[in-house]
Amino acid sequence: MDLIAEGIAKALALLTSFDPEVLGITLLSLKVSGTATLLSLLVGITSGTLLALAEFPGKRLLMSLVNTGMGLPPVVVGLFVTIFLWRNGPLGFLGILYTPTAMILAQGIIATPIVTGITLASVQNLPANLKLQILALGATRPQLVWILIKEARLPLLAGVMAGFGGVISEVGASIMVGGNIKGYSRVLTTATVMETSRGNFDVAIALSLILLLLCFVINYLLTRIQQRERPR
Amino acid sequence: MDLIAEGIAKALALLTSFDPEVLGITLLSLKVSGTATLLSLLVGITSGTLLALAEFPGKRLLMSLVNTGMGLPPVVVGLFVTIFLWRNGPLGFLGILYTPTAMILAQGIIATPIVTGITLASVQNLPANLKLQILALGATRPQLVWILIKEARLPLLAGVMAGFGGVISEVGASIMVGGNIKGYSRVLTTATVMETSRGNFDVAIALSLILLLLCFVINYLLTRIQQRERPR
Amino acid sequence: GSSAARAETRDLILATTTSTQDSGLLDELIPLFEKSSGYFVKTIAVGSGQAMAMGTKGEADVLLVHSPAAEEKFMAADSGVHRQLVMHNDFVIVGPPNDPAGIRGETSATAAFKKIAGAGALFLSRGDNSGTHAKEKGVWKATGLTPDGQSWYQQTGLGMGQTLNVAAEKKGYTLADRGTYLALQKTLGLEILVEGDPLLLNVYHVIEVNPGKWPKVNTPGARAFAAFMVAAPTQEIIRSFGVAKFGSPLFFPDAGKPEPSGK
Amino acid sequence: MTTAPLLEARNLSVVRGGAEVLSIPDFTVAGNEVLSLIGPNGAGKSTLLLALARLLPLSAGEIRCRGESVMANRHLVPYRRRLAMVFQEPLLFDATVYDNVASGLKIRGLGRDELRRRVGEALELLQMTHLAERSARKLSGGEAQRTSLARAFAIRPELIFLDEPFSALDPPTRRTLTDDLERVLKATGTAAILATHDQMDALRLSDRMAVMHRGKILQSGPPVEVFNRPGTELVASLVGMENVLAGTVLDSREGLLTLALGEHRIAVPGRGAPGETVRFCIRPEHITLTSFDPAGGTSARNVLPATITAIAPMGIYQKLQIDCGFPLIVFLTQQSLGELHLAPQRTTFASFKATAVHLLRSGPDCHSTPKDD
Amino acid sequence: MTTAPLLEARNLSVVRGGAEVLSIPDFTVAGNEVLSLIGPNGAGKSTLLLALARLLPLSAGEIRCRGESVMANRHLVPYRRRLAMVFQEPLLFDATVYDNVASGLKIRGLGRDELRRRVGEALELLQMTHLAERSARKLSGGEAQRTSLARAFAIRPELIFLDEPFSALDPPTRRTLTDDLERVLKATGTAAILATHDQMDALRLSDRMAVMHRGKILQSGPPVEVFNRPGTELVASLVGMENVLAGTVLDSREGLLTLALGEHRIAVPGRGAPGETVRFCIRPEHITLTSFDPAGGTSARNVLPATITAIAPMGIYQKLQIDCGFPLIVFLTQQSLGELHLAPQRTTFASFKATAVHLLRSGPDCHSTPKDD
Ligand SMILES: Nc1ncnc2c1ncn2[C@@H]1O[C@H](COP(=O)(O)OP(=O)(O)OP(=O)(O)O)[C@@H](O)[C@H]1O
Ligand SMILES: Nc1ncnc2c1ncn2[C@@H]1O[C@H](COP(=O)(O)OP(=O)(O)OP(=O)(O)O)[C@@H](O)[C@H]1O
Ligand SMILES: [Mg+2]
Ligand SMILES: [Mg+2]
Repeated sequence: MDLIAEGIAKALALLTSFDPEVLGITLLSLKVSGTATLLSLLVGITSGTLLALAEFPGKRLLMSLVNTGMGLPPVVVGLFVTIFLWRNGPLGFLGILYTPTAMILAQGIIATPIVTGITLASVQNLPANLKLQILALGATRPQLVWILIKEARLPLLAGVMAGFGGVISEVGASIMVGGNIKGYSRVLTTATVMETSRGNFDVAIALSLILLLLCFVINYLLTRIQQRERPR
Repeated sequence: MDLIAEGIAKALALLTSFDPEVLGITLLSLKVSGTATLLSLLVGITSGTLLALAEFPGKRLLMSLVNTGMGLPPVVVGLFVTIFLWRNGPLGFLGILYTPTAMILAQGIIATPIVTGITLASVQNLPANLKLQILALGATRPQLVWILIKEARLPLLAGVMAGFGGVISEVGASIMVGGNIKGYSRVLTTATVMETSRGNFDVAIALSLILLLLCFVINYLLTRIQQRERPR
Repeated sequence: GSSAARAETRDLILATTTSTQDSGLLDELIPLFEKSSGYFVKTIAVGSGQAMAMGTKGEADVLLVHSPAAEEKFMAADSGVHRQLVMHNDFVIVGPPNDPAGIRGETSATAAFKKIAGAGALFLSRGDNSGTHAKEKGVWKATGLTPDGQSWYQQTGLGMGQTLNVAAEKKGYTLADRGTYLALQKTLGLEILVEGDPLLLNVYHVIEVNPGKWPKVNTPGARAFAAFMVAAPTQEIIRSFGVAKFGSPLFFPDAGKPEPSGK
Repeated sequence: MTTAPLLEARNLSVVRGGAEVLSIPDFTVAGNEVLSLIGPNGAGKSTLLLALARLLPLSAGEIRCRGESVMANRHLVPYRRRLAMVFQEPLLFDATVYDNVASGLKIRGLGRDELRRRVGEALELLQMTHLAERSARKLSGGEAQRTSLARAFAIRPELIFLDEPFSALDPPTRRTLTDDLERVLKATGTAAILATHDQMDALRLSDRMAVMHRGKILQSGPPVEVFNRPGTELVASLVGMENVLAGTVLDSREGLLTLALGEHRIAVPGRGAPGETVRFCIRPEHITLTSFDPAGGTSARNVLPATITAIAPMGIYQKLQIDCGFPLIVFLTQQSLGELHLAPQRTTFASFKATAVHLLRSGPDCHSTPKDD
Repeated sequence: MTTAPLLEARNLSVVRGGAEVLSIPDFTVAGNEVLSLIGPNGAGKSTLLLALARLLPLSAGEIRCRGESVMANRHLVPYRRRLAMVFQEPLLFDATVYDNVASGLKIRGLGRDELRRRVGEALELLQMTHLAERSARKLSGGEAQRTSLARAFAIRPELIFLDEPFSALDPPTRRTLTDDLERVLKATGTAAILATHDQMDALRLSDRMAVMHRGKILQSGPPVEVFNRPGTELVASLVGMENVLAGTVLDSREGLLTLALGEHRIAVPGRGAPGETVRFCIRPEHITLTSFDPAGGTSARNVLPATITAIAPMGIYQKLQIDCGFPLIVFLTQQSLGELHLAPQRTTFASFKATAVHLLRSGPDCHSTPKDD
């Protein structure tokens, strides 16, 4: 229990002292997960909406695949990405294994299905005729997609948060493809794991708290947007 | 690359041979994450709906907290749960550290905010007057909640899948509070991690594939339900 | 609650290092112990640092660890009792076959480290306060160099297996325990370049957590496990473990022998 | 009135989107009274219904049901279970038509058989039995509205709120439905508040009519009163022009009613029991004035001697007020006016065909009318 | 017709929820023609509109616009941009009223100023300017419907589909809006298809009328034709009873039109240019029969000698068909029938007040009417 107290104290210390290492780690977490989330939004929201609109055999199967993807185990993603990026793996020539780039890649792979799945559900949940109304207004396919996205923005933002939360908090993939290299590919979660295995529970807790704080701030901003847009 | 081939071969071997250890691990994964998800549904769906309905100062803050919770890092949860369950910790008397029960607890904590957040968004997204219509029909608060949940079942099922996917695929918490004890608290993800660090990549891949297969089957069933219920 | 207590005494929490689990040794030994003693062993495989910390907090009953310096501090703070020598294997310095720092064949670890530093060749440190990390720091100490902060000196903060992977990928040197190295050898493409220096001995001790400090500790269980580890039949198994798979043993039993003065 | 009214509201005020959209000092509905609300878009009809059903937060005011306040939270459910409400949009659940109609009863925990019976009847009443298993999302506009009506009727409430319930129905359905509604309400003694844009519906169905504008009730009273003595220009412009009359049935033969109206006899197509009071209306443009008594020589059954009280131009018409013992409004063209040399105080004969008369809801009209604004 | 019609559909068939809900072998709309669809709930009106706008998958059939097929996907957007559609529900976007009205123009990528101007005009037309910044979720039912209308009008389409667009509007708005719509359509030469339950709207606005039932078009043609010569009992029951007549303006003075109808002269309130053809209707219950010619002595401006061609009981009325050079239907009570000794072949005088006449949309009526079913 006192450990947690110590942790909080430690966290405050680290934050107030602007410990450069912690700062670097935090920023890297933000950069990696932020980029990954943005990528996943581009891919996920569009493909989710398209999937919701399209009618084709095997749609249900594809949807299950997407939903399965929502629970893509970070370790598994990490494992496969590693194997592909190995020097003598199929993508070895990229030479990006154990770099932040690789982490962005892995996290993007984790976040995309989450965003896609939630988009899919939200768009499907809009009134059936709304789609017709938009088409009746002469919308092209991209316009249709865009307007539907705007109409579903409320649950979509939840999707964004889920996606971002999912990746900034995952550790399995980051450790495997990033290597947790000090000052280079070490992010908050991997650092937490390491400090734990070092037995420095207080530091671990401190880092966790910083991570949570970070998530909270970002979510608070997103929620503000979401709720400002609330129709009622 | 050939590794992946080997992995697939291995997976088939393990599956066809009904390797008792792998079977046990798989079942435990299902049991732990299944139970955790169910618990999170009970808590998350109700609280999410109530939160969506209630109007009170600080609602937005609470919502951000929930959304933050959607990205609760498994390692962090693991760390805190461990500290609380330690023999000498506040909940030590329970003596459930390094047991599947502890894993269920930790995973429940991870899944609940996800379910809550998605419920919240889905319910808020229903037509404003629908709530009035239900009340006008003489519904009590519980009936109102229940009917709204039914109306929002489509995105809710996505929430269920996200929650389940999130916990069955997480490793950080399971390994910390479960201890990855052979034949007792070892689940698919923790086993994968261990086999990886043992360098048995083929086994690791095999386990990952089994995990994915498992998720897929479950999601396929859920998606079938979801789509059978599709209004259009 | 005596009943609760009794229920609890069947469980024994063993905090140990990943190397013992990853090598698979414990998978052999634990079942035997459980059968013979009737205890249920909860093996928590973590970094030595965490294992030791668990001991200090009384969250483990018995430790099986390999970082002598930390262990002595641990005993000094009388967090533990009955520290017994169990076995050793050794550390090896591994690196890319082309050996940019040219340390191949060196017999002295310190000399090898000096060369690596001199050549500014990439060296990967676990940096996780594990036994291996402790040993590595010891060697650096002996060289009188301080690699921290050098561009060629990178800390992974990962387990042995992971660190070996990174080293292989980045074509760097690292210090590894033989067991893990042998286990991963096939996929690594790293070679043993320096071995045999007594400084590189990797000694495992079993320590019972001090019940005087932590009443909840399962002392009889801890004692029983310690006894089991140093018992002759167990030592036999340790000797032969891994021969079948890797051609050479992974661990050398040391029960009853005097403390090695390696360091 | 002796007993407490079914519904009673005081100093009602509702603020929506920052503006006060409803402000009603005093409002009452008697048991088995049918009250209709008319008024332009945005007048506050729907808001008033929502407020009365306690579905909107009131910024001020109190509502009592049979004398008991229904303001406290614990009163809400019991109170709402005495009512049913048909919203302006169908607001159906994502389920079959049957389940939608059953929903109100399920909520009240009705037994299976009773439930099935009542749902069956409601579907019957709205001629939707064949659609029972259809998903509510796959209905035409009118079918959806009927489902929503069935859902409300199945509840058999004490008081029913109807918000433009017929707007999407085809004329025949609409006609039969208004008949049925009238019958059902009368038979079950159900009170109703009907918000509508259709004055004929309002006239036919309601005992009392309230004219709303900008969140206020401008005038309320028996339709006859509201139509013939609009309190203000505004009300007049809102209710349009109708001669609404009440008479007593003397005789009913071969689908023709003979009514006593003052000392006059009037023939109106329809049926009724001698002695009962019926209400009917005739549009000013359908009354013919002649300088002589056409008597037997015409198919216009109703010929009444009258004095012209006032003449005023109204748009392309001339609007005459004449007095035949009761006031009547007549529209003529400028030309007729000239040819007939009509002027105030002149006497003339007003005739209108029996078939030109709209018989409205029969039943007591002159019950006490609580002051509402 | 010489040029290809604006809209042309062949062998249209739509299956919804497993059942064929639309089956129309042949359907055409001419440029700047206003066609109204009437029929009971579930007849297929909305479905037809959706199908014609290519918003529903056709299970069979082809649709051509100005002779060019619009079946291929690449034709859809260009085709749809020539139309506007007002759905039965408002289907507004979760944005301000302004943005909703602007949406169609934004989609067409209109310039800022032009856009602002057009939106302004549309809001003006629907008297919603004061609500421009209101969130669309915070509108009353009628306000929402107006927004949806404004959204469509702002587009200025070649062809506009209107699905019961006035159902939620208050009578004054409704009246002005139908006037405006009539004017706008005429002025801009916009073609329109109007699904409605209000026969008066249908009569007023449309050049042609199609009666739908069970997914089929039972009859289609000029309203006069459809009303006076319903092809089948079913149609007759669906269109109700009206005398719809067309005449040529001889003279227009002081708000009174004098029309030539066969060899007769008829006075009708309204304005018009000599020579133009106008349409009007008078309900059978408002025509009076007299055994003598009341001539100058009555305010009924229109007195026509007529021969009775047929008498049939209809409900509480007697339904007479009389011939005054053109057919008329008259309702009398049994009693009047007896007193006037009316029987087939007897001659009589039919009179009706100018004010009792509903002037319908003026404009050519007898253009070629493509066979539609
Ligand atoms: N949800 C809302 N939020 C804010 N203002 C609203 C809301 N709903 C309606 N209003 C406003 O309240 C006033 C009354 O609306 P109400 O729906 O009661 O009118 P109404 O008489 O039912 O009109 P209609 O005949 O169009 O249905 C209108 O000015 C409307 O703009
Ligand atoms: N989404 C749908 N899925 C399946 N069937 C439908 C759907 N919408 C309408 N229908 C059916 O198609 C038929 C025609 O419906 P449509 O909406 O065209 O009727 P309508 O003439 O517009 O009726 P209303 O006057 O009530 O609007 C009806 O039988 C209806 O039940
Ligand atoms: Mg309303
Ligand atoms: Mg329709």
